[in-house]
Amino acid sequence: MAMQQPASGWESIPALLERNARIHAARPAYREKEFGIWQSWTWAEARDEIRAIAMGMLALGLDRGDYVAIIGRNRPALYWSMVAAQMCGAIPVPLYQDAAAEEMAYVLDHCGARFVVCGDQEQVDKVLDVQERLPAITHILYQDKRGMRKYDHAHLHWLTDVAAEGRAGHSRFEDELAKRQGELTYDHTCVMLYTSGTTGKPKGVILSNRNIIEASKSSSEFDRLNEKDSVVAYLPMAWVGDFIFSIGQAMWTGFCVSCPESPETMMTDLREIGPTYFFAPPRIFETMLTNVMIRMEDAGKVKKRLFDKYMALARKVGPAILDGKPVSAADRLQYRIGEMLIYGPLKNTLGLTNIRVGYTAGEAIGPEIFQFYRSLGINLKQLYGQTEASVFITQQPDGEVRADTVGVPSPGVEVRIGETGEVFYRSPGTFVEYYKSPESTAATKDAEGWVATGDAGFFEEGTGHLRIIDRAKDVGKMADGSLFAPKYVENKLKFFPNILESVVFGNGRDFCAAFINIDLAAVGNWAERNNIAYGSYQELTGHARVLDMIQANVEEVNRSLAADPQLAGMQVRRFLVLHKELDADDGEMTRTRKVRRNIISEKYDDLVTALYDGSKSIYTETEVTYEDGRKGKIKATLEIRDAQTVARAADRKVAAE
Amino acid sequence: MPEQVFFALEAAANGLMTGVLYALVALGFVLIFKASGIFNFAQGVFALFAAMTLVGFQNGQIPFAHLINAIFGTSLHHFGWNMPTVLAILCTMAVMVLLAFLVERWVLKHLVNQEPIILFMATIGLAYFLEGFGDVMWGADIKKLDVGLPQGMSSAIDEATYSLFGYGFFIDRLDVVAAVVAAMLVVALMLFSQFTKYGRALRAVADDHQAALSVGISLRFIWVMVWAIAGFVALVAGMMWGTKMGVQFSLSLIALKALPVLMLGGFTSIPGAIVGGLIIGMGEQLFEFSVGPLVGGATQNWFAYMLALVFLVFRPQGLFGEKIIERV
Amino acid sequence: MFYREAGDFKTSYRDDAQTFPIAFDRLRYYLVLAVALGVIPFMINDYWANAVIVPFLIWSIAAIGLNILMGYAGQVSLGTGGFMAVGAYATFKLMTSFPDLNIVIIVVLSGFITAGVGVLFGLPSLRIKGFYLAVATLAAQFFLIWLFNRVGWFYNYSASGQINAPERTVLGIAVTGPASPPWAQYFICLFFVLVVAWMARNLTRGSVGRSWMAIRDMDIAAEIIGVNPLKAKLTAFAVSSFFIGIAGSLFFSVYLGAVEVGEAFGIEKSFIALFAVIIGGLGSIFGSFAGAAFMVLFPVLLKNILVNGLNWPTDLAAHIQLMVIGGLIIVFLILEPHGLAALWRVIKEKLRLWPFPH
Amino acid sequence: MKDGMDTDAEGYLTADGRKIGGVLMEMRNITLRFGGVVAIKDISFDIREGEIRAIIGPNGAGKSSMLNVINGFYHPQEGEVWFRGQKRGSVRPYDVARMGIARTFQNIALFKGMSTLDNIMTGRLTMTKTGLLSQALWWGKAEAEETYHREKAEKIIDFLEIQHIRKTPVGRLPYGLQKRVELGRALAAEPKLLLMGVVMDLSDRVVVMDYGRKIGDGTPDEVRANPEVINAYLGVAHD
Repeated sequence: MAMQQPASGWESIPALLERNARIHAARPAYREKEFGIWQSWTWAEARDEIRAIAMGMLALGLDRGDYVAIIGRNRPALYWSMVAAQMCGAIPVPLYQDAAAEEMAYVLDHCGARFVVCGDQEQVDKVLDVQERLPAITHILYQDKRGMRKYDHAHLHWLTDVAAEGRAGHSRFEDELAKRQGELTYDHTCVMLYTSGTTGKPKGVILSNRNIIEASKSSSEFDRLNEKDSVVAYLPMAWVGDFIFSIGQAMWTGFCVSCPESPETMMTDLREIGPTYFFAPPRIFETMLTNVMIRMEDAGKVKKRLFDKYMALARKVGPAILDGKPVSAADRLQYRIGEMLIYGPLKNTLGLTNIRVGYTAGEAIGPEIFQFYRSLGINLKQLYGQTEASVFITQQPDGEVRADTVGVPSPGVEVRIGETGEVFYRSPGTFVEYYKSPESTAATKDAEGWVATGDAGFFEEGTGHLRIIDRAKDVGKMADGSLFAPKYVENKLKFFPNILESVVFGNGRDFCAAFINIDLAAVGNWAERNNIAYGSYQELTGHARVLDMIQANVEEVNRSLAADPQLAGMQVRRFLVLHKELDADDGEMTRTRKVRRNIISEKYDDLVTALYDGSKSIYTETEVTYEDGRKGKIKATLEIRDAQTVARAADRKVAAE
Repeated sequence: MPEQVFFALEAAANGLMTGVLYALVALGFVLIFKASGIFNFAQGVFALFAAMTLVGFQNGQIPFAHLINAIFGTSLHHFGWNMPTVLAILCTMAVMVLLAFLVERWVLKHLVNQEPIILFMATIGLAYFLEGFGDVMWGADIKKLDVGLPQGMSSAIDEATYSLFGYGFFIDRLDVVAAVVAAMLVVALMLFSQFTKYGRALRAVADDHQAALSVGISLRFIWVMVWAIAGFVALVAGMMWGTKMGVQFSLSLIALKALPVLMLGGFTSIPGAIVGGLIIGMGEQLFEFSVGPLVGGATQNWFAYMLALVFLVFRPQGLFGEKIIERV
Repeated sequence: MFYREAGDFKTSYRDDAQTFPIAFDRLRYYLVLAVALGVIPFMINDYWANAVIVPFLIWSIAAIGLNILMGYAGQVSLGTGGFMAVGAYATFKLMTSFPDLNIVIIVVLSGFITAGVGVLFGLPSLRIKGFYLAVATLAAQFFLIWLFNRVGWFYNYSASGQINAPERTVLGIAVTGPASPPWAQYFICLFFVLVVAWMARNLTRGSVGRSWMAIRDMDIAAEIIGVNPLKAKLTAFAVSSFFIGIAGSLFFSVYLGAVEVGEAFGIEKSFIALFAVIIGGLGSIFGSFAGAAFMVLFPVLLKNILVNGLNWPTDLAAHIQLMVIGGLIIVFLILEPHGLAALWRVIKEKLRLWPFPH
Repeated sequence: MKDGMDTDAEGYLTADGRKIGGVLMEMRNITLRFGGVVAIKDISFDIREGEIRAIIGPNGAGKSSMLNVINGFYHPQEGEVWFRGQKRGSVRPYDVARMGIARTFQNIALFKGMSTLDNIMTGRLTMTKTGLLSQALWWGKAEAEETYHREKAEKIIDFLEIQHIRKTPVGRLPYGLQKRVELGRALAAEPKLLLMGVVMDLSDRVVVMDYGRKIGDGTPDEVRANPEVINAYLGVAHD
């Protein structure tokens, strides 16, 4: 692969910061809702803040090549700490803030972090809990002072103090800082991000300045992002997407990053800021849509009818209008009235009015959900990406947006499909290596730079769009040799608002069976409206009418699967509704909420057996971890239902003749 | 100067008689306030309305004649007969009970849990409404009311005092009758509240709404009852005042003077209403007698309010109220 | 029609605390201002000025004044008519004693004089609360009217007992007296309305307003957290009377021109202000305008329908008007005790959330 | 000190090592009567800087009355109140608030018609310096002062994590949040002494009252061991 030379001449994030502080000096760089208003920093101010922190870190003895862990919710000061670390020649390692102390300890130990920057007391406590085992940690910095007064401050520093120290000592550190900043090249590590990984321990993905800047540059150009755009940073800082959007693209284009006041006020804050560029995993869009529908349930008759009428119209012509396809003048006029009465205000209350480009990725999004936003005139698109690719592998260009594909290869990315159907890519964004794990690196990236995604997919004929079916390793064969792609079925199930998660089994078996997690918000609301009393989540999951409802969903999936001879074998013949929500704290899911299939099938071995031995019900005990870390057991007797399946189209034809 | 002293005494005696009438209106306020915590600003208009209705019945006026004439172009005014006074009083009483019922039904019921001040405002609205309603129903002209009460100077008092002091007191016989009637009413009401089931319930309601409910009497019934009684008191007051100065709008303003009476006497005290009425009636006569001529007269317009105001500053709980210990 | 608030965010406390924080509201406010300044002056004629617009403006000032006292500080007053009379007579005395003094200054001075009288009658409020205070304020009403009626000095010993406003000019244009053009009357009233509303808004959003509301909501707790009740109540009386005095001053000098105190400032005027505040909404400046508009427009409308439309006798129409207003007060208290302002707030909330119901 | 733990004028160290300073407030022989009823009978105790001091006792023991005496709402017939080394004369509650004594109430006493933010801002009313005219005209000084207090109030809102209810009228809030807002209002006054109408299990020293008398004073452990205190709570008959 040909190594791109830095097209811009800006070889690091700190270099881009310097550029922005010059050319966008007075434009807003960061905003954060704090103390009731949006505190704002221009690029010039942000540069000064970051330099102060960097010099403060130098004062604390931060060395080149040190790892600086960052843990906390999205806040400007934490983003600044990452860039400050880069300035000092150190490598920022953002961690998931909801990680349990144990998980965090592993990562901190693995990267050998010397500095840890924490958002608040909660994070500091977690680090202090495991610090004994981690001798590498020399300093813990924290941003939020609350509750920290009584702590021993020998190695604890308030970030504000650190910055003040840096400012005070600027004459001592300025030269050193300039020197270290000057040393940064395209090949220096920009950031290390841990992938949660569906199996095994997290791996540290090393992304160089080249990776991040090239990926940011081409993706920004792809969607014509510029300094007038604005984003709301609310996704985990440890996730590559947030790093690309809130640091990579922000630094490249100079747009403004706004941080919400707290997770509870996220939706209000989103509405206040009204971003122009927005990313959310399907889950968020789904929740948003569910909330819209739930709230509209309570609307008066007239309003509800108006809403339904115009939403139907939007479904019919909205996406076409968005894509600039021909639509009759009458419909266009109607749509415009709808925009005035419904779509406009609706988008506005959701805070999506100004969205120019919206993305969803990470998982398949329900076609209905996807179309809902598109029909409102929101330019929501899909992309396919990975940490190892610095996000972008494929993207949907404007005007070629569909729910069932993930688009065409992003600029500068080569994609090929392996013999097994696995997707491979190669790009300037392709990661350098897995930290301290040459075997994993070798297993993933070959000598020519091709990276295996682990996903199975194919290019659609005609359009050249990529379609992803499942994890490559999860794709298996059923007993009769037909294709088994569980994720595909699971996603179809999850598109029903009542179903939060599902796990489909069937590899090497005669038929497919499934675990289902209901969506408490949706089903609970439904129960309330239908006067169904329930005392607990568990009671709701066992309710006969809930099971009936889920069964109907399963059977609908079966019908759609039956339409395609390739997939008809994957119809779900038996299912049960789980008595507890699958939870990352119990190791059943990853922090990014991906199902850990193997762990689940081991842990619920008894249930899987029951699915296949024809029992009508099964008693089970499950260990759970509570929020405070205590463990407990819940007991339940689950009913197993048989769902109707449809004979394969081909068989049916035979039978009919 | 004994002459002046007698003048003053005469003024005081006349004031006392007026005071009895104030007390009569004030009684209506106290009843309603005790039972429902409502400060019924419309009590004065009640008296006016009762008097108008009474005259209307007596004279055989056609209700809403003006309105009917305006709508249908007719020129109705009287039925052409006169109703005997007693019957007219009974009919008026029935109207006042009906009014009490409607007030409860259309107003109070919907304002049960509101703050007292909101209820107070509502009674101001009620006063406005009733004033307009009375005018529409019976016409706004000044009417003469005669229910056969004795009027004019009481020669018996004149002679008696003359023989005693050598100075004959000029006292209206109507005032004497009013005083007697008021005294009887007060006694009757006290007996009612002490010795009847409903009276006891009424007192219980004043203390605690829940407790009253547990006695087995509906709160709504008590409210209707108490407003009806207040209507009856208003009728009596309206009769006295109406006889004295004709049935006209200013009647309701005079009735307003029951307010300072109450402030003096305390909102919850029946004896307070009586004593307060007497103090104010006498006080304003004496003040007008002594200071009035110096400042241009007509001090009755404000004296009662000023007296109450000054008095309250020094004793906010009124004459008979208990001292309030504020708690936090 | 519907609010569009996405992207409307505040980066300073100053922006956050402004009178109309939502851009859409701001726009509408400027629109109203533009109409008030740029359209109405050219369309106004004698009838509209006399029957609707000038009384509306003056009653708005009075309602704002009463609302400060009742809605914000929680002190009920039935003495508005009396305080308006103070403003009127102060203006009369100042106009006749200092013929060269500018009328604007006179109006303001009348406000100050009324504020002084208001403080005097507010003193008992420290000891008297609730409707006791309401009744106590009747003392002000009756005493003041009596005073202006009986003491010749106040009406310069005129034979009729009336007071008449001589002609005074602003920038060479008569704003009082029979020769003043309606648009000039309109402008002088509008000027005071804008200033009063602006000051009322400033006072109610700051610490003074908070001390009033604290006293209103829970006087004991207010005292314990450091509010001096006497000071809070007296400032409320002072500010309220200041505004009411201005209203009375304009009512006499600009609107009526000639005044017989019992007729012009009787207790029914106290009730008009009271009703305006209740119907408009306690504790809302917008409500004061809405209530004043209602109390001015409604009788005009009713009279137009009954007398001009149906040819009913005037006195009957007046009685029906009493009934309807009394009835409406009750209906408002039952259905929306917080008045038109609350109604508007609800509608606004709906519009902000549209299409969601909540 | 007559009873309780040995505390010298310079203060002492608490069990968890906090330094407690000198006497901040001292109640000397306080007696309070309502008519013939004696609510507080000859009680003396002190409160020190940095100290968490509790007054406990069964219902009707006179705790609330004592708090009301401290913040000047009730005026004791006998006894003296000393605050920061000075004898307090006859004062009104708002004078006491200005001296730096804030309070939360047993039954929440918030201003129901106002928002959370406004309620907390009322806590800073004692620090208002601009006058009526300045505020009416909203000239620089009034606005600057408002902004200054807003900043302080926002710090407290942030500290108490009640950002999401900043502009909600407090009447609509659930009990727990109202409690927090009330604490916020008290904290906003930056008090020297904070009186809280609720039991806190964090006390350094405890005064125990029963029937208006002081029956114990000392560390929580000492108080727990005091037989008279045990009697008061277990309801042994009084003589």
